[in-house]
Amino acid sequence: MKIDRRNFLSLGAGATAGLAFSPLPWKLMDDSSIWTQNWPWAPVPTDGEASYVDTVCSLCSGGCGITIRKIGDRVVKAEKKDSDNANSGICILGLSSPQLLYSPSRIKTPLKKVEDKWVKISVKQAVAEIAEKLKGLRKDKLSHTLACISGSSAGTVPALFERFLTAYGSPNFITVPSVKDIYKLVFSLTCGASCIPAFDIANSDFVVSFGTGLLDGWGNPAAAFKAHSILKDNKKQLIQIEPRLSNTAAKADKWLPIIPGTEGVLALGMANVIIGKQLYFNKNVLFDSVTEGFEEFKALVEKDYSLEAVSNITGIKQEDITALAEDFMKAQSPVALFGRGEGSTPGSLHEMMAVNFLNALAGNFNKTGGVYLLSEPDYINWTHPVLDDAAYYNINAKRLDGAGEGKYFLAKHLLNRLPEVVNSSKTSPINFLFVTDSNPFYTMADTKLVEEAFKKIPFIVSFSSYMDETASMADIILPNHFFLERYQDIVTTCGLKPAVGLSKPVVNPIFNTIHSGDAIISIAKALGGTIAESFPWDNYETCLQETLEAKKDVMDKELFWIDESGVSNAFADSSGKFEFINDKTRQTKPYIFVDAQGEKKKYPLTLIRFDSMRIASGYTANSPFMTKTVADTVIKENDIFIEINPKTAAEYNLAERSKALLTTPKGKAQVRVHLYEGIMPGIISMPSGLGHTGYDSYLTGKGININELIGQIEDPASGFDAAWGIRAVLARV
Amino acid sequence: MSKGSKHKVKKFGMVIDLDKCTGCGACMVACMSENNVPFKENESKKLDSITWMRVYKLENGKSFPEADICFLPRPCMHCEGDRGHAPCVSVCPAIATDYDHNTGIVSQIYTRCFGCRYCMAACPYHARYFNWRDPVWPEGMEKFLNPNVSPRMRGVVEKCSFCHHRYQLALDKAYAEGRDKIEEDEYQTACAHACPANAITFGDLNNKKHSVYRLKKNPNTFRLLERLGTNPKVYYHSSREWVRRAGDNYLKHEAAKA
Amino acid sequence: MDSALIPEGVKRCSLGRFSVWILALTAILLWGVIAMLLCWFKGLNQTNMNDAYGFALWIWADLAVIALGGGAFFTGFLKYIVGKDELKNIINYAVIIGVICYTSALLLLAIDVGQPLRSWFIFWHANVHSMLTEVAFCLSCYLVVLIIEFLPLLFENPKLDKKPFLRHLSHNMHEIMAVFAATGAFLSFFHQGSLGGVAGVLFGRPFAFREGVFIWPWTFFLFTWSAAACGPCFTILITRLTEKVTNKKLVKDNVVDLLAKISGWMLGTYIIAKIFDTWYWAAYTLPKQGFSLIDFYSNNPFYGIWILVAEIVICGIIPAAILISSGGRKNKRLFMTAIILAVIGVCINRWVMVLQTMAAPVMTFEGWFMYYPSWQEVATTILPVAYGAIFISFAYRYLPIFPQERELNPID
Amino acid sequence: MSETQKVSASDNKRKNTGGTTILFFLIGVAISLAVGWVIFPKLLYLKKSQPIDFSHAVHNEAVGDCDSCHFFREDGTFSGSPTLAQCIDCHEDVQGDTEAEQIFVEEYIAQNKEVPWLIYSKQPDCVFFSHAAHVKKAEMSCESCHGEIGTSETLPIYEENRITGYSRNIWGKNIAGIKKHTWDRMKMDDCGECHEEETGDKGSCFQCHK
Repeated sequence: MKIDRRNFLSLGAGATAGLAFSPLPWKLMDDSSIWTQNWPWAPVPTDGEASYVDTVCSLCSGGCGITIRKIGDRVVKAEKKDSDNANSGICILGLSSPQLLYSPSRIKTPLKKVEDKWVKISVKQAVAEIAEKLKGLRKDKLSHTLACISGSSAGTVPALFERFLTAYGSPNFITVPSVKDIYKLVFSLTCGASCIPAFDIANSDFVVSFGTGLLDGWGNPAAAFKAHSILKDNKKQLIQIEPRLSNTAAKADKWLPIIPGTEGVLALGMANVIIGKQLYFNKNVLFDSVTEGFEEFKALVEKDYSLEAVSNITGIKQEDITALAEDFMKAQSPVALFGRGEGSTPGSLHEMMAVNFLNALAGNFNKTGGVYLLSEPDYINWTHPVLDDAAYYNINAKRLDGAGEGKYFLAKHLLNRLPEVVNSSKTSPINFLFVTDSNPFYTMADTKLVEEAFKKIPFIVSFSSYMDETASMADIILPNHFFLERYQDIVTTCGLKPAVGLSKPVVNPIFNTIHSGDAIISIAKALGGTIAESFPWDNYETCLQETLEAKKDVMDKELFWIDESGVSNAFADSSGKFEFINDKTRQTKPYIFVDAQGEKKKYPLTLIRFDSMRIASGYTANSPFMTKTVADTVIKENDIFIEINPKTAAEYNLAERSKALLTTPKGKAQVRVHLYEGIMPGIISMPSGLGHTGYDSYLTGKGININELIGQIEDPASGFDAAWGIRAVLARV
Repeated sequence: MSKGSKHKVKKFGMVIDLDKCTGCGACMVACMSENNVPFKENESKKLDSITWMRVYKLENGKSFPEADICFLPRPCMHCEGDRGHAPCVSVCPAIATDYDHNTGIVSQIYTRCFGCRYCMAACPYHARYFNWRDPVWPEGMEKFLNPNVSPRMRGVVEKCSFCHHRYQLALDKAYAEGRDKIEEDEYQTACAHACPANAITFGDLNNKKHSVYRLKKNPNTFRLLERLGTNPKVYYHSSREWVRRAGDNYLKHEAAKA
Repeated sequence: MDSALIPEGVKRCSLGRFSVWILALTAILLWGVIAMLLCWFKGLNQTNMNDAYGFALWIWADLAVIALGGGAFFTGFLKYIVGKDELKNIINYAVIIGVICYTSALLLLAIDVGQPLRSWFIFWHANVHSMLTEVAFCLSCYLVVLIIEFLPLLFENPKLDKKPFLRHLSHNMHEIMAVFAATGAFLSFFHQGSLGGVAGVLFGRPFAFREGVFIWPWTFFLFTWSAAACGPCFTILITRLTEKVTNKKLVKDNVVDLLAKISGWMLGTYIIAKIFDTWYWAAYTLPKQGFSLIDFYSNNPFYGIWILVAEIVICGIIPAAILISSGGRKNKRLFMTAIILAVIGVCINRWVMVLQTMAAPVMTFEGWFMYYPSWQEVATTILPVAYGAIFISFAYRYLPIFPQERELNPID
Repeated sequence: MSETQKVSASDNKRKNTGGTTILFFLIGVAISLAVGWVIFPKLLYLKKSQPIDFSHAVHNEAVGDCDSCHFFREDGTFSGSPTLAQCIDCHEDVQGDTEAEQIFVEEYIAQNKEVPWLIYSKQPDCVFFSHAAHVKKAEMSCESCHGEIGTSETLPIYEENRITGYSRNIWGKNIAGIKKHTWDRMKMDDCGECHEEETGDKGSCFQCHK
């Protein structure tokens, strides 16, 4: 039998036919499609038991009560805590916390900079090196050249840092300022006592907001949103006064565009209408028995703030001003809000005071729907730190930022003055800097100046959890745990009643990080002597436990401890009244409102910043999810857009998406143009919170940090940064 | 659903109050976090950016200072169409998406979908998204993935599921406790639960006790593109006439639906 | 060298020349294959499609080649069912073009789906409500029919014809070809129609949506009709092109004239139906949904009313008029213009039904979505052209496609 | 085919050819069938032994019920295979005298390492299977889906599909897909079949998919 080609063909045909009747092709076809269900390179989340842990979010100062959903030991979701508690809520940033916890930009272990490169070191080594350096400084009697920039002044962790500086012998504990500092000032000046305001928006029936970003991140955003929704449910009015149709303005019942920087003038103009028409009589409050300096105030507004003048300055029609003033006073429980945007810049003291006079005229203090004046929770009752001679001598040295003295007598901390102070000295007056819970190099205006100052400081220790801009300038990083990994007391003052929340560890620290509280205690102990003595606690947790005492049990259960006792100690000043004008305020040369920097001729436009819930602009930066929600008219690829009125754009021959060069007295940047009818002609706006150089590839290099373009303007009254924008010019590229 | 028991058909839906929506984007992130939605370094190409819940910014087209904007969150509308013939469901050649007559939820089964994208062509709301690439979670970030939602592979379509897995989990709990029914608050979508402004209300449109039943009857309530006959289950509420008009197409002389 | 394979009595170019030609085409083909592999291995991010353009160039190409391949079923229908026997002189070529078009369509679909390994789900987990299911089934079945129609021709290759089995098979197949032609016509009627249905049923897309009868929107019938009208034009176009390239007359004028005349009448009647459809859509369907016609032809950089005029007037009425009039058919230049316009017309129709449908905004707060294909999409779309040219080159060289070739080109 | 037969050369050739053609065809068929039905399944599945030879019978006797170890959590989800923490309750020290237990205590308990059990009935990630709906609501017994595993003395070999990575129990032990018991195969059609029988309806996609 000869085997030829034909036989082979036949064999093949048989094999083919046979295969069709075997499971092989069919099973392979099925299996190959099943293979595509679980490609080896696609992750399959591991399943496990679900558990829920309540904690307090500390990603912003809001301090919301949240619930973390866990599967096994993994955090999978952050949700709002289901509770009637006013403090429970969540915003876009809080929802991002699982992403931030597992973020690739987390610093995974203590780092030390050696020849411009990061070298991993142990916590022990880091603490030892820091202690060694600090010992040396102290030996040279330079303990006052240690400074600390802290994101907050409330709570035990900032208190520990401040205590450390005191025990070490430095007065230079500086916190990052915000509108809250101005709030405190406004009320301590006019009501006589240290108190913080709580605006009862939900119960008001007429809210006038002078540029306050009620729905753009101001205060505790979740609480503000809830309050706004209640306003809507009750069909109450919200009037928004600002040059840009912000999200808040869009939701308002009326948007009154105003020439930026003239908000205070408008408020005084309204006051003039109110006083002129004696509308305050309805309110039955303006008796001499409750106010001081009214006649002087009356004379002032009548003289300088006539309707016509105010209308000219603010760009708002006279009848609108009158109507607004009348409606405000007609309302049952009106309230005037102040502080621009999300309130990250303190702003002009006089502007805030001017607006607050409206609250005074409406007599809404400590009334439902008005402004509650509350005292800050006072629960940290530590014994005074032990000071040795060295410390005692230097602790009374002058503060570097000049706060509390001379023309800065009103302020406690003036971070904004630091760059200038450092840059103007031959050698840095700061030899050693702690940076905790903040990213000043990114968040401070006038980046160039700040950079120069930071570069000049010989040694910087960062306690950041992330490789942010300031951390990357540090010499040693002792990364803090993420808030889901640590205990911490969070003082929340944005709600109706001041509360202290307790952040609890939800998971064990996933990296080799150290709680900043523990870090500072360890450093103190390593320094020995009276400094160590001042820190009698074994670790941060015992410190917290001892500080909170019985409150901790409440907080463990309820998350928050609410200070029921300290409702108000306002009007505790000598007169016991609201003081329109008094000796202290006279010292601040009344009513100079801060204008934008730059020559109008050279820079015909005005650049303002806007805050957005979708872009975190503070110490915590955007999660990838948040950046994903940012519109393509804000960021496209890496280009940032500025908003401009189509009329103004036409003058500069700019179309939608055109590239343009934006120049301000402080810097230049290439931007793209987004035409927006919701912005006043002549004004351009840019979002804050972009243009990061630190963090990860999901954020780095996207857009421009507006702080590079805006300088700071020292408020003549308070010394705080009061810049709200800068003059600018655009050129088509 | 055992035989014989009187089974009342549910119709889950939403009422979104556009007067309250602040455009903050919390719903979008809550959704992405809940549903293992992938993300990449550049998400500014919005036509290649998976957002089951997308917040649109509507403009009234007027000049300064009469300009007005409104934010409109757009999940999947879970169209009922004509008796379950949603625009996307009837076109799918492989039954990778179906209309559940017991819940009114339009499903999307990633492992059945072979990526023809006909459903995307059919959906006028652009609620359906295609996985143009393999999803990648940077090292460590895969840890926050939710096991109740399966991550998608490249080449398939995905969309909002009204967080159906949350319904499944609520049912599981009810069964374990010897119950058949679940309460309104036991099943809430991630977006509705997260909305800080309480603008999103979710529930059974057929159930008189649920808030959505009452809210959808408000005269200022409308649905998107009703005139196409998609019969969506997401209702919107706005006190502004121009917003209501923007919800559908009208000829110039036509008045918008009251 | 390959003379044993070349049919008797015809002249073909040298193998060397043929090889160069094939190599050139293969280079283009390879370019397409590279793009295809990129799409398969890297995924569809290689394209410029996006979430607004789920359907784009490929789906257009699919619809277009199937419409153009419609010459096969309609010529078959005319020859075997209607009994226009002259058409036997062109039917072979029509079938070959059909095979090329349909295999190309399937190839493009295989690239277009996101999960090619699951594409069999369309058969296994078929959804009877989906027009695409109908397309898939009819298209695959019709491809089988086309291959069956093509096989006898293949077996007529001198080498294969020597095998008695194949010769007999070929002969017997010829005898029952009418059955296949009828089946093919039936299947084609449905899948051409369902392709029209693909767009027409999209009630969420007012630009594409059409009312209709029973489950079929008007586009169902319009697509079948237009394919029957323009498919033969494409067959004629390719025939004339082949004649140009080979520098030979291959089909007698009377054959082409007959087919063209029928096409002309088909096109004429189609365009009347299309005008009626457009009018009804603009006057009744659209206003009900809150749209007016001009909404779809304004506010965007590309789709103006010109495209409607181009499709209906320039590429519809004009070629129909030329092809219907015998004078028009006699004038060579006019005739070719008409044929080309008809082919362009059906391509425009398929383009707007796919691409303009995707481009036009439906929600009032969205704008037009514009799109241009990536090189990978273009390359994979050109791939079938190269493949078709290679296929035709081999078929022409080794198969007796044109029965009249010997008569028209006697070898001295 | 005898050579002595007087047949013309060409006839001979043709006959020979015809016969061998069929023969080769059949050989081809036979090879394919053998490969497809016998060799292919052997190659397709990777056989894996469980880390510990576990006896359900022994445990069942000791604890009495399936849900002592495979229980419902408070939220209604099903715990599946026990975790080490559960086992430790009884097995802190070696209790019996089996080698398997000794391995368990020494290699897992002592080192606090979870046992990497191979789950025969593990459904793909796209599947949401509700034990609560079946066991609590429909009051089905464990056996109705899992068979007699509860009384087994030893654990069967786990077979993993090399292509899909799934357990063989899902696609079915029988390569032809023939099944006698519910637990012989656990593909979607099997779910649908039972659902149709019990509820009159295969159910919607999302009933079992996630």
